[in-house]
Formats: sequence, structure tokens, C-alpha cells
Amino acid sequence: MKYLAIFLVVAVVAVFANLVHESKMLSYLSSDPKVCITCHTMNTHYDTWQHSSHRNRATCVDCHLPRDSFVNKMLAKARDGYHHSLAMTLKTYGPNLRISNDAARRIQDNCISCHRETVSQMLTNSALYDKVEDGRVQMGRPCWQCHRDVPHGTMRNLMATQNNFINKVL
Amino acid sequence: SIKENKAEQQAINAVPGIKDNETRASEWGKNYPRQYDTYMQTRKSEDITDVLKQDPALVVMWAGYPFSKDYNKPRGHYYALEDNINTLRTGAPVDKITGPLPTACWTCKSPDVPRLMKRDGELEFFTGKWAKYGDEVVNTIGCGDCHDNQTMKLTLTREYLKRGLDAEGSLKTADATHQDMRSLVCAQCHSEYYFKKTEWDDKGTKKTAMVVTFPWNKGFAAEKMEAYYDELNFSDWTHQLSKTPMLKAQHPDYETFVTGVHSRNGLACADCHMPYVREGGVKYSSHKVGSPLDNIANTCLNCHKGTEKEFRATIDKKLARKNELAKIASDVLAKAHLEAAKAWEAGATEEEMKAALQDIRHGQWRWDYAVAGHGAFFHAPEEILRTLGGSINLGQDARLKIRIVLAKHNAVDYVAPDFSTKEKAQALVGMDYGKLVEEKKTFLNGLRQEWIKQGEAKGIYDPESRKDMKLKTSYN
Amino acid sequence: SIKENKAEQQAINAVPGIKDNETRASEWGKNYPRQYDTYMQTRKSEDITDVLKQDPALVVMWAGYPFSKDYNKPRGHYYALEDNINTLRTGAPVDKITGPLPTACWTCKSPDVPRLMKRDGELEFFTGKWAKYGDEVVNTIGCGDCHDNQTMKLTLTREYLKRGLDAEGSLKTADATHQDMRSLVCAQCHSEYYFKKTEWDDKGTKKTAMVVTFPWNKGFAAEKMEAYYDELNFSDWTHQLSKTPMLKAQHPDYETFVTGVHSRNGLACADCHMPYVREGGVKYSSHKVGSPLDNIANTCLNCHKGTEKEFRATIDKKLARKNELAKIASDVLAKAHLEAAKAWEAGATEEEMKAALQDIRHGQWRWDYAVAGHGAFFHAPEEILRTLGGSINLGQDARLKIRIVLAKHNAVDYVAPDFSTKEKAQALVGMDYGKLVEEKKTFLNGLRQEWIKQGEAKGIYDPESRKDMKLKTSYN
Ligand code: HEC
Ligand code: HEC
Ligand code: HEC
Ligand code: HEC
Ligand code: HEC
Ligand code: HEC
Ligand code: HEC
Ligand code: HEC
Ligand code: HEC
Ligand code: HEC
Ligand code: HEC
Ligand code: HEC
Ligand code: HEC
Ligand code: HEC
Ligand SMILES: [Ca+2]
Ligand SMILES: [Ca+2]
Repeated sequence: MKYLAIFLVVAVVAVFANLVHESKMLSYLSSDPKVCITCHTMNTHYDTWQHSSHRNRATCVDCHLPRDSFVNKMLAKARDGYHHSLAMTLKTYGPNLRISNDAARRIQDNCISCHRETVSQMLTNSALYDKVEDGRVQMGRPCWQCHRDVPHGTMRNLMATQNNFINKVL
Repeated sequence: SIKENKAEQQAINAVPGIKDNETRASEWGKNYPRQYDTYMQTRKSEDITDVLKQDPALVVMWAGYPFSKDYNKPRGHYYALEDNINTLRTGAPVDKITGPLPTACWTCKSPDVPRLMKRDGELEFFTGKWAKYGDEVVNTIGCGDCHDNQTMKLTLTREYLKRGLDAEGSLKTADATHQDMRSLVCAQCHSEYYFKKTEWDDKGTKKTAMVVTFPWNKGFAAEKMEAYYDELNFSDWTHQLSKTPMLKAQHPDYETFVTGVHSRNGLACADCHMPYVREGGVKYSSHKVGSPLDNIANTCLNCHKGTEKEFRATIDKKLARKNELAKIASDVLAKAHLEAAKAWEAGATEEEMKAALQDIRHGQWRWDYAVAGHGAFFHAPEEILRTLGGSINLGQDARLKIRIVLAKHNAVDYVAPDFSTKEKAQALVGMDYGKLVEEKKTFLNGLRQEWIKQGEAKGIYDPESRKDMKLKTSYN
Repeated sequence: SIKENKAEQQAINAVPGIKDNETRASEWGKNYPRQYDTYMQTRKSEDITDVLKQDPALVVMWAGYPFSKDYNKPRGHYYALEDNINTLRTGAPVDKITGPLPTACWTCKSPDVPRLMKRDGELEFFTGKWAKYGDEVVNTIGCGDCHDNQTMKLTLTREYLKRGLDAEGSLKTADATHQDMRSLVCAQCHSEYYFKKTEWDDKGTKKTAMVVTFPWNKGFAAEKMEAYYDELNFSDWTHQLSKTPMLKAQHPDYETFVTGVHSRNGLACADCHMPYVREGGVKYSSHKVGSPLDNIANTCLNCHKGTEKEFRATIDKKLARKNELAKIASDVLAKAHLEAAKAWEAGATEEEMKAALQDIRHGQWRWDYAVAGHGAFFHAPEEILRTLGGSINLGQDARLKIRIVLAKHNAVDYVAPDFSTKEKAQALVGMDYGKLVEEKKTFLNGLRQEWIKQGEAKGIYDPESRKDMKLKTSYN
């Protein structure tokens, strides 16, 4: 039992170290979008973003991480980083990733924080109602229900960006 | 610049100061100039398209019912009241109690209606003839139809919609979200209705109200409403030629929309018909409710890739498909009525005709359900084509049955007469069109002018709301 | 793991080494194990769904034509050859020259077909009876049907498709892009065809070929093909009951697909039926051609938001709409045939019947066009519903005309007999079903076994291609 415990601890540490090494995990602390594509699962999203109107306007973390405080940002980063690494290692993800509720909320907050002027009337409108369509996000309706292409386009299968980051067998 | 934007934003958030029961849009507009300006632009949709001319079969199909006199495609909200008053359907009353139509015909034309419902009570509002309120319903569809004057919240000003939704059950009024409200304000008017005869007691006096009611208890589909009406043994009128107890479908826009792909993807009417537009740094809702095709860039292309040309082509194709089946159905049904008339003439019995008339009733109902919502070919193309397929089948079934009856009464070779123009069709059903027009003109120059003056005198009428109005009708 | 992925990304692109005229998939598969494995999984779609049982009206509608004997929903490509040989449609030949069907019936079942076309010439291939090539067409649909053995490029192995495309004109063969090819390889088989009687001269001997031909010269729509056939005065057979010169539509999958929203948005068949799948860091096309609904997550959800359940519900709704109109149409048309038969019996003249028979021809063609492509209810729902609406109308028009003829011949009250089960319907058309099955079984235990042996002897037959094959038919 004792050996098993020690073995397990060592195994977990080893797996983690390997993970840290292989996935360049420490680089997650940066906000360079290239960091995200240390995993090929993020290639499609990188690629679509890179071809989008937001390429020069917002980086991954500008949308995906909280921008209200540094602490929240780092906490979210740690949580996501852990979650994504685990999914990557265990291959629990499918061909189409889906935004989590928590992440959706963060993104919407970020859209609004950059575009507050533009959407001020919408915010005023929505403030009148308690019952909204999509409780996950501020305003009750995701911006990307209308702005469907911002910034990843509508087709986001992990294999959708032809030949760029993944090889097709022939 | 950013500075400008901030200023504009403050203006838009000004606290409203709109009186209770204010029905004049220009008064609301003082606080909301952008919304008012765009709202006033609904007058740009001013052309009259005479549907009876486009498909004269309709005159035959509606014989004995006001729609056979005059029926046009919808124009902008700016014209709602005007068209209601000008149409030959509302006839030529000479005082407050002459018909032909009931007060209910004002229901969807003006914010004066919720005002009157509040003042007189809903049942009193629905009692009496249309002319009763000619000097009270004086402003066309306006802010008060959709907004709360205190908060500007979207609000349902018609109780019958709430009753309809609750009876149908898939979206209870109490559960409506913000996004739902962006459709439901439209559903107050853009829905199929009938007038439910309701006896009531006005402090001892027995009165009869004709209450606008949505036939939704069994569901929104054509078959479900049909079952509802059949169960009540309801009919809008008895057909002049075929003697069928008929149903009339009016604009089931909301009911059909919910079956379509856009509704299933969470869109609301306002998303396409009142898209956000940007002025300076701020987005607001365009109140120019009209064809989204006037502004494809802000509607379709906001969500879809492609060019305006492609979207127009797609929509044209959908329209052509609907028109193809609708034309077949109306031709079949008009013939069915004429053939039934011949059968009666040849001596057919009620017993012989019963099954055929039931088919006509159901077949024409389905056709009407499919075409009366002018946008349904786009909102719900599959549901519309399915319904038209059923309509054609029932119409032809009726004709088969009638043909057997004709054979038994020695008229197997009967060929229905030509109804290929509006004039021919009107002659067929014996309508004195010239007289209708004359009477109408007398009314328009007489009583109608009184109404305007009285509205003005009462201080409820908004002259702005008819600024530069030109008389456009199908008959002038 | 992450390390593995990197390795896998490199371990790819082996050089192919496939012999010319190799038709055995297992041989190709040695180089492409992933594609081969998924390809072999088409055998998982093994259930037989007897369409004649589902809608017995079809037996009446096809009376006198092989389809009335046996017609099932498609299964996986693994079964293409097997089903072709097992169906009662191909009958029970006893040697190379007994019928009933021509060689053309092999055309879309095997990569041995392009091999034989190359070896014997296209016209010789299309000459003679089906049994002629029983010992040569031995492998089911395989790599050689869609791929070039040298380069693995997608390639069109059937000349008649190229001729069809060029005649139609909207996409000339020479202009086909890679994405187009991802549909066109399917269009080689998944298209409406007829056998064009073609006299040819084989070094002095006059021969008659039945050449698979796509009726596309005037366009892809039901009406366009109908006009093509009418102009040629072509008919597939004369109806046993109504004596109508009939048309049969076979799976116009490609022609209807192009009218749909997915085609207009640039999708190809392979996008949904052969989606890319990922194994580690490597992606390839799933060769398990089957229902995309088996893998919604990797097909629909690549482009759409929503859940599997929602997508299933959407598709069910579309299917139900199609089924509703299709059922009406088949009922109407079957009755039309039976009523026409009665009219002939009662003494009707050709002159009297002509117009009605033309309606039956056109009505049934449209119905068939709409339903013979089993995926069209989804690929092109609006076009399908439109076509069915037209079909119902024409079928009923025919019945109306026939009813007048019946009246003239004192049979106005005729009621078509019951065809509500496959057995009743077969009895109605006087089919000796038991005998057909007996003969078929004799054939399957006799000549058919010979074919396998001879294929093996010639070294062209791939036993892997029928590994664990179980005999499944509608009749056993
Ligand atoms: C270790 C590899 C890896 C890295 C590095 C990585 N991701 Fe991911 N990410 C994944 C995997 C695997 C998933 C799928 C998780 C699942 O489906 O449960 C995922 C899912 C997501 C999701 C959707 C799920 C959710 O949490 O909402 C978002 C958003 C996302 N990643 C953003 C990012 C951003 C932004 C970065 C860079 C800061 C990043 N990822 C870096 C592997 C990674
Ligand atoms: C302008 C804002 C923005 C930027 C910049 C951005 N994203 Fe996103 N991202 C979104 C939105 C919005 C969604 C949710 C889309 C949806 O649900 O349809 C999303 C979703 C995702 C998902 C979840 C999968 C999915 O399709 O829902 C991943 C993974 C992701 N982003 C990764 C990235 C990466 C990696 C970068 C940088 C290369 C990036 N994002 C940059 C806005 C952004
Ligand atoms: C870090 C700031 C930032 C964030 C976060 C951000 N944007 Fe932007 N966005 C910009 C800037 C800067 C522009 C360019 C503005 C301009 O040209 O006026 C822009 C442009 C746009 C445009 C116009 C261009 C186009 O592609 O149509 C839209 C729409 C838009 N953003 C929507 C969104 C949405 C939706 C989100 C959230 C999913 C979002 N933005 C998040 C900064 C941001
Ligand atoms: C108070 C009743 C009422 C309300 C509320 C209402 N409508 Fe209407 N609408 C009408 C009437 C009546 C007409 C026809 C006017 C005419 O032809 O004179 C009409 C016409 C239209 C037209 C045709 C315009 C044209 O230019 O062809 C559209 C589109 C339309 N409405 C959409 C909507 C939408 C969307 C909403 C909700 C945002 C809405 N309506 C709310 C009664 C109403
Ligand atoms: C429940 C709401 C409602 C009621 C009740 C109603 N209408 Fe309408 N009316 C509408 C809507 C919505 C439109 C525009 C839709 C259309 O026709 O496509 C319209 C359009 C019209 C038009 C312009 C188009 C045309 O048909 O020429 C006239 C005139 C009209 N109505 C008259 C009447 C009369 C007369 C009555 C009473 C018999 C009546 N309305 C009752 C909602 C209603
Ligand atoms: C046919 C229904 C209808 C009528 C009539 C109408 N509105 Fe609106 N209005 C709406 C809808 C729908 C919205 C969107 C509300 C939302 O999304 O919260 C809206 C929004 C608004 C807003 C909020 C800001 C914005 O632009 O989104 C104001 C202010 C407003 N309307 C003023 C008016 C005024 C003033 C009038 C009369 C001139 C008027 N409305 C007439 C349906 C209507
Ligand atoms: C996805 C966009 C979209 C939505 C959402 C939508 N519509 Fe429409 N609507 C259209 C288009 C496109 C047309 C056709 C316009 C044309 O032919 O010019 C149309 C036509 C109409 C018409 C007929 C106008 C005319 O003059 O013929 C009415 C009335 C209408 N819609 C009302 C509604 C109502 C009520 C709702 C909500 C229940 C709604 N629409 C939701 C796009 C939409
Ligand atoms: C109901 C649909 C809808 C929703 C939801 C929506 N928008 Fe928009 N948005 C529009 C339309 C339509 C326009 C174009 C307005 C114009 O150009 O006149 C627009 C324009 C914009 C622009 C300006 C684009 C440019 O070209 O400069 C930005 C930025 C933007 N939206 C951001 C957002 C954000 C952030 C949200 C969420 C808070 C959001 N939108 C939600 C419909 C929507
Ligand atoms: C707010 C987003 C939005 C707007 C605005 C919008 N659509 Fe759509 N549309 C969708 C969605 C979502 C679908 C469903 C398909 C999908 O999931 O991609 C769809 C589907 C369609 C389809 C395919 C279904 C069919 O009936 O053939 C057509 C065509 C279409 N839209 C045309 C239009 C046109 C025309 C307009 C403008 C009048 C429009 N759309 C406005 C979101 C939108
Ligand atoms: C050589 C002819 C041929 C080619 C090429 C061909 N098919 Fe088929 N396909 C058939 C035949 C024959 C069947 C019916 C097999 C049976 O039922 O025995 C069939 C069946 C199918 C089925 C039904 C499968 C099931 O499990 O129900 C689908 C889906 C299908 N094909 C799609 C495609 C697609 C997509 C392509 C191109 C990528 C394609 N086919 C290429 C001849 C072909
Ligand atoms: C141009 C290509 C083509 C030709 C020629 C062709 N088929 Fe097919 N066949 C197909 C396709 C594609 C399918 C699957 C599609 C379907 O039925 O939905 C199929 C399916 C079948 C099936 C399985 C389903 C069923 O109907 O029971 C049989 C059996 C069959 N064909 C026999 C024949 C016979 C016999 C002939 C000659 C009269 C023939 N085929 C000619 C393409 C063709
Ligand atoms: C029904 C037609 C069809 C048949 C049969 C077929 N293929 Fe394919 N094959 C395709 C299509 C379509 C593609 C996608 C090509 C593209 O997009 O470049 C493809 C792609 C491929 C590729 C390229 C890599 C990939 O996966 O996209 C290989 C290798 C391949 N097939 C091998 C085979 C082998 C081996 C067989 C026989 C076991 C076979 N194919 C049978 C249609 C077919
Ligand atoms: C490669 C992208 C792609 C794939 C894969 C895809 N679609 Fe679509 N789909 C579209 C596009 C693009 C539209 C058109 C609407 C739009 O522009 O958003 C559409 C429209 C639709 C519509 C609305 C039109 C209609 O006929 O009602 C439905 C439903 C739909 N798709 C279902 C599906 C299903 C089910 C699948 C899987 C079998 C699927 N789609 C696969 C891209 C795709
Ligand atoms: C957008 C996705 C999509 C595309 C592209 C597509 N299909 Fe389909 N197909 C489907 C769906 C979904 C079904 C219905 C499957 C079911 O009912 O199980 C289907 C059904 C079929 C069927 C009937 C299968 C059966 O067993 O009943 C055939 C055959 C078929 N498709 C062939 C094709 C051909 C050939 C093409 C190209 C010309 C094509 N499909 C393009 C999604 C697609
Ligand atoms: Ca009604
Ligand atoms: Ca054919």
C-alpha cells in the first residue's frame, strides 16, 4: 500500500513534469497567442483568428481571460490550463470543441468592455428585463449569435483549416 | 470622435416623460428622435399591390365575404389605419351604427385601441359596429402599441394575445424572455384570428361582443387550428356559390415563423425587421419596419456570408416555389366552388354534397393559412409547401366528389366558366363593384372627414401621422 | 499523447503501388489501411427495409415493371453487388443470354465495370443480358470506382457522367474542381438514368446496346427531364393496368442535392458522408459511406451549433413532411391506375383516355423523382415538396378526367379495390410472387455460385469483399 502510494505520487509528478515539458506549459503565463497553439488542438482557432478582423485588435487572452483584475486572470488561466492539459492528455475532447459556460461569460464581458460605446443602447434595453434567453452571458444574448464569424468563423472543426497544422494522410 | 459619441449616448438615455394614454407618436418621438425618424420612414413603403388582380381566383374563393371586394399586399405601418379606412372591405357606414363590420376591425391598426380598451373595458370595445370608434381611433400603429410609456419596455397591449399564448402552452406569457418579446409585440397583430361571439352583461343590458381571439388551443399548425374550428362548428361565412361553411385565415405570421429555421435558431422578428443600425458610436433599433431586403447588409449579411445578389436569388426561388403551388391550389379551389354551385343548381342534395363541402372548407383553409402570411414563404418555406400540398389534394378530392354528383344530375360535362381577370370573376359572383366604389367615395368625403375633425377637436389626433398622405387605393 | 501526435504527424504519405485494373479493395487497402478499414464498415448498414411493404401502393404504381417485385431502401456499399444479384428485379437467368435485364444493371455496382468497359469497349459492355458478365463483375463498389490507381486522385470512371454534365452545361467536366470531384464521384451512380437504345456496328455485326444515359440535356429539375423524355417519346414501360407509357425515376440524388442549401453553400457529398476523421495527429476521410446521422458530432456540428438531439428532431420533421405528401401522392396515383383500368374495361377509347394518361405519366414521374432519392427530403426539402405538390395535382387531374370517362361508360360509382398490403396489391396486379421467389432461389444456389467460382479461378474476385456475408433479402 505504502509503495503503491509512493509510486502513485512519483507517477503523478512524472506525468506532470512531462506535461509541463512537452506542452511548454510554463509559457502559458504569457499572453502571446502562439502560446495557445503549443497544442495542435488550438490550431484551427488560431488560424481563424489570425485571418479575422480582430487579428490586430485582440489576442486570445483579450477575449478568453478575465480582464477585470490580474488575480482573476491568473486564476482563470490556471483553471483552464489544467483543464485543457488534462483533456489533451486523456484525449477526452471531440472534433468540435465547445465553449464552456464560464468561458462564454468571460468573452461576452470582454466584447462589451471593448465595445461598450457601441452596445450601450443594447445594454440599456436588456437591463429592463429579468428573463433572458441565455443566462450565461451579460445582456442575455451572446454577441456571436449575430456576429457569427467573429473571430473564428462558423466552421471550427479541429481539422477544418486545411493542411495548415495537421497532416492529411494519403 | 469619442467625445461626440459620449454626448450622443447621454441624449439617448434621457429619462422619458411620456403621458399615460399618449397615442401620438410625434410626442414620444420628442424623446427618441432616431426611433421616430426611422418609424416615420415606413411611409416609404407606399405602393398598393392588388392581390385580387394578381390572382382573380380569389374573388371566386371569397364570394360573399368582404375580402372578395378588395385585398392588397401590406404596406408600411404608416398606412395601417389609412388602409383600414380606405379598403372596400370596411364599406361605407353613414353613422355610428351602420356596418358592415364590427369594432374589432380597428384592433390592429392603432395605439388608440389599447387606450379605448382601458377606458371602456375590453368587452365594450368589442361591441358594436366599426363606425362607433371612427372618431376615437385616429392614429396609425405607433409607439404605444409596443412600448410601456413609463419605462419604454416592450409590452403586450392586447390581452387576447396573452390568452392565446397561455392556451397554446408552448410559451406561456409569464415565461417570455426579452428575446421572445422582440417577436411577441409583433404577434399581437401578425397572427391568425377570429371574432368570438361573446354575450355579456353591461349593468343589466345584454350585449354581444365580437372578441378578437386566437384559435391556438390545439396548436399553431394549420391542421390544429382547423380541428379547433371544427370542434366549435365555427365558420366565418357561408360561401355564396358552393354554400360551404368557410374559414378565413388571416396572416398567421407568428404561427408559421415558429416552425422555421430562423425561429429554431433563436431569432426574433425584430432581428430582421428592426435591425440594429449604427449612428455615431451607438447602435439602436431601426423602426423602419419593412422588408429586410431593403437592408440585406444589416440583416442577412450580419449572420451569413454571401452577396446581396445571392440572397435575393435564394428568396426569389423560395417565392417562386410557393407561388407555383399556391396558384395551382387557388385554381383548383375556385373551380371546386363553381362546380359545386352547378351541382346545387342541377339539383344535388345536402347529403350528396356534404363530404365535398367539408373538403372545400379544409382545402381552402390550408391554402389561406399558407398564403395569408406574406412572409411565410421565407419564414417557413417547408411548412408552407407541405400545407399547400395538402390543400391541393383536398381541393381536388372535393372536385372528384362533386363530379360524381354532377354525373348523377346529368351535368358530367360541366366546365367552370372563365375567371381569369378580376372583372370577369366579380361578374361571375354578381358583385356590383362600381356601386361599392361610389359608396366608399361618399363615405371618404363625408363621415371620414368628420372623424378627423373630431379627433383633432379632442386633441388625440396627431396630424404629423398623416403628413403628406396621398390617397392610394386599389380602386382610385 | 503529445509526443505520439508529433510522431504520427510525420508517419504518413506512403507511396502507392497499385496495379492497373486492380479491382480488389483489399489490395488497395494494403497501402491505405485506415481508408480500407472504414470502407469495410459499410457492411454495418445491413438491414433490409422493404419499401413495397411500407407503401403497397407502389406495387400498383409499378405494375408490369420489375420494381413492383422487389424494392428496398439502400444499404451500405458493401452490399451493392450482393443486393443487385439477390433482388427479384434481376430475375433468375439460367445462362449468359437469359434475361430479363440488360448488362447495364451492373453499371453502378462494381469497379469491375470500368475494367470491363476498358477491356471490351463501352458499347460492347452495354450489349447483351445481365447474366453475360456474371462471372466478371465480382467485387462490390470499391476503390477503383472513385480513385486513379496511379495517383489516388479522385477520378470519373464512367464516361456517361461526363457526357451528361457536358450536355447539361452548368458544370462542364473539364471545369470540375477538387471540391466538385468530391460530389461527382458519387454522381456517377447517384443520378437518374435511362437505358438509351443504341444500334452499333461491331466489325460488321449489327448490335444493340442499352447505354446508361443521364437525361440532363434540358436541366436537372423534374420538369426539365420530363420535357427531355417527352421530346424523345421515351417510356420505360407501358403500365399493366392503365396502359400509360410510364417513366421511372431512379435516385436523382445529385440533381436534387444541387438545388439545396448545402450545395449552394459549396458543400460536397463527401463533406457529410465521408467526413474527415482524426487519429492522433493524422486526418483522413472516413470511407464508411452511410448516414451522417451516425456521426452528427463530426458532420453537422462541424458547421452548426446545437445538439445531436436537435439535429435529429429537425431531420425527423423534414422526413415527416416529405412522407406526408409522398403518401398522398402514391395513394392518388395508385387509384388513378386502377380507375383507368376500370375505364378501359368499361369500354373507354384511346381518344377519351389520352389526356388522363399523360397526367398519370407526368404525375407519377414527379412523385418518383421526389422519393427515389432517399436523402432528398434532407438535401433539398423545398424542391421535393414542390415537386410532390405538382405530382398530387396531376394525379388528381387524371382521376377527374377518368371519372368523367367512367361516367360516360356507366361506371361512375367505381371504387378502386383495396391495396393496403403488399400481398393484396400483388394479387391485384396478378403477380405470382411465390414463383418468382422459387426461381430466384434456384438461381442463387446454381448459376450464382458458378459466378463466384469462376471469378475466383480468374483471380479477380476478392473473398474479403464478402467476408461473413449473410443472405438478407426482403423475401427470405
Ligand atoms: C495543453 C494544450 C492546450 C493549450 C496550450 C491550450 N489549450 Fe485550449 N484546449 C485544449 C483542449 C484539449 C481543449 C478541449 C477541452 C475539452 O473539450 O474538454 C481546449 C479547449 C479550449 C476552449 C473551449 C473550452 C472552454 O474552456 O471553454 C477554449 C476557449 C480554449 N481551449 C482556449 C485556449 C486559449 C485561449 C489558450 C491559450 C491561452 C489555450 N486554449 C491553450 C488544449 C490546449
Ligand atoms: C475577439 C474575441 C476573440 C479572440 C481574439 C479569440 N477568441 Fe476564441 N472565442 C471567441 C468566441 C466569441 C468564442 C465562442 C464561439 C461560439 O461559441 O460560437 C470563442 C471560442 C473559442 C474556442 C472554443 C471552441 C469553439 O469553437 O467554441 C477556442 C478553443 C478558442 N476560442 C480559442 C482561441 C484562441 C486559441 C485564440 C487566439 C489565437 C482565440 N480563441 C482568440 C472569441 C475570441
Ligand atoms: C481587446 C478589445 C476587443 C475585444 C475584447 C473585442 N473587440 Fe471587437 N473590435 C475591437 C477593435 C479595436 C475593433 C476595430 C474597431 C473599429 O475599427 O472601429 C473591433 C471590431 C469589431 C467589429 C467590427 C469588425 C467586424 O469584424 O465586423 C465587430 C462586429 C466586433 N469587433 C465584435 C466583437 C465581438 C462580438 C467581440 C467578443 C466576441 C469583440 N468584438 C471583442 C476590439 C475588441
Ligand atoms: C398594432 C398592430 C401591429 C403591430 C404591433 C405590428 N404590426 Fe406589422 N403590420 C400591421 C398592419 C395592420 C400592417 C399592414 C399595414 C397596411 O398595409 O396598411 C402591417 C404591416 C407590416 C409589414 C409590411 C410592411 C411593408 O412595407 O410591406 C411588416 C414587414 C410588418 N408589419 C412587420 C411587423 C413586425 C416585425 C412587428 C413587430 C416588431 C410588427 N409588424 C408589429 C399591424 C401591426
Ligand atoms: C389580430 C390583428 C388584426 C385584426 C383583428 C385585423 N387586422 Fe387587418 N391587418 C392585420 C395585419 C397584421 C395586417 C398586415 C398583414 C397582411 O395582410 O399581410 C393587416 C392588414 C390589413 C389591411 C391592409 C392590407 C389589405 O388587406 O388590403 C387592411 C385594409 C385591413 N387589415 C383591414 C382589416 C379589417 C377590415 C379588419 C376586420 C375585419 C381587420 N383588418 C382586422 C392585423 C389585423
Ligand atoms: C411595432 C412595434 C414597435 C413600435 C410601433 C415602436 N417600437 Fe420602439 N422598439 C420596438 C422593439 C422590438 C425594440 C427593441 C427593444 C429591445 O430589443 O429591447 C424597440 C426599441 C425602442 C427603443 C430602445 C432603443 C433601441 O433603439 O433599441 C426606443 C427608445 C424606442 N423603441 C422608441 C420608440 C418610439 C419613440 C416609437 C414610436 C415612434 C416606437 N418605439 C415604436 C418595437 C416598436
Ligand atoms: C431571418 C429574418 C426574418 C425574421 C426573423 C422574420 N422575418 Fe419577416 N420577412 C423576412 C423576409 C426576408 C421577408 C420577405 C421580404 C420581401 O419579400 O420583400 C419577410 C416578410 C415579412 C412580411 C411580409 C412583408 C410584405 O410586405 O410582404 C411580414 C408581415 C413579416 N415578414 C413579418 C414578420 C414577423 C411578424 C416575424 C416574427 C414572427 C418575422 N417577420 C420574422 C425576414 C424575416
Ligand atoms: C441582434 C443582432 C446583434 C447582436 C445580438 C449584437 N449585434 Fe453588434 N451589430 C449588429 C448589427 C446589425 C450591426 C451593424 C450596424 C450598422 O453597421 O449599422 C452591428 C454592429 C456592431 C459593431 C460595429 C461594427 C462595425 O462595422 O463597426 C460592433 C463593434 C458590434 N456590433 C459589437 C457587438 C457586441 C460587442 C455585441 C454583444 C454585446 C453585439 N454586437 C451584439 C447586430 C447585433
Ligand atoms: C441573427 C442571425 C441571422 C440573421 C440576421 C439571418 N439569418 Fe439566416 N440563418 C441563421 C441561422 C442560425 C440559420 C440556420 C443555419 C445554420 O445553423 O447555419 C439560418 C439559415 C438560413 C437559410 C437556410 C434555410 C432556408 O430556409 O433555406 C437561409 C436561406 C437564410 N438563413 C437566409 C437569410 C436571409 C435572406 C436573411 C435576411 C433577411 C437572414 N437569413 C438573416 C441566422 C441568421
Ligand atoms: C459505383 C457506384 C456508386 C458510387 C461511385 C457511389 N455509390 Fe453510393 N451507393 C451505390 C449503390 C448501388 C448503393 C446501394 C447499395 C445497396 O443497397 O446494396 C449505394 C448506397 C449509398 C448510400 C446508402 C448507405 C446506407 O448505409 O444506407 C449512401 C449514403 C451513399 N451510397 C452515398 C454515396 C456517396 C456520398 C458517394 C460518393 C462519395 C457514393 N455513394 C458513391 C452506388 C454507388
Ligand atoms: C447510374 C447508376 C445505376 C444504374 C445504371 C443502376 N443502379 Fe441500382 N442503384 C444505384 C444506386 C445509386 C443505388 C442506391 C440508391 C437508392 O436506391 O437509394 C442503387 C440501388 C440498387 C439496389 C438496392 C436497393 C433496392 O432497390 O432494392 C438494387 C437491388 C439495384 N440497385 C439494382 C439495380 C438494377 C437491377 C439495375 C438495372 C435495371 C440497376 N440497379 C441499375 C445506381 C444504379
Ligand atoms: C465512393 C467513392 C470512393 C470509394 C469507393 C473509395 N474512395 Fe477513397 N476517397 C473518396 C473521396 C471522396 C475522398 C476524399 C478525397 C479528397 O477530398 O481529396 C477519398 C480519399 C481517399 C484517400 C486520400 C486520403 C483521405 O483519406 O482523404 C485515400 C488514400 C483513399 N481515399 C483510399 C481509398 C481506398 C484504399 C479505397 C478502397 C478501400 C477507397 N479509397 C474507396 C471516395 C472513395
Ligand atoms: C461544411 C459545413 C456544413 C456541414 C458539415 C453541415 N452544414 Fe448544414 N448548413 C451549412 C450552411 C452554410 C447552411 C446555410 C445556412 C447558413 O448560411 O448558415 C446550412 C443550413 C442547414 C440547415 C437549414 C436549412 C434547412 O434545410 O432547413 C439545416 C437544418 C442544416 N444545415 C442541417 C445540417 C445537418 C443535419 C448536417 C449534418 C448531416 C449539416 N447541416 C451539415 C453548412 C453545413
Ligand atoms: C449537409 C450534409 C449532406 C450532404 C452534403 C449530402 N448528404 Fe446525403 N444525406 C445527408 C443526411 C442527413 C441524410 C439522411 C440520413 C438518414 O436519414 O439517416 C442523407 C441521406 C442520403 C442518402 C440516403 C441514405 C439512406 O440510407 O436512406 C443518399 C443515397 C445520399 N444521402 C447521397 C448523397 C449524395 C450523392 C450527396 C451529394 C450529391 C449527398 N448525399 C450530400 C446529409 C448530406
Ligand atoms: Ca381567421
Ligand atoms: Ca429513369
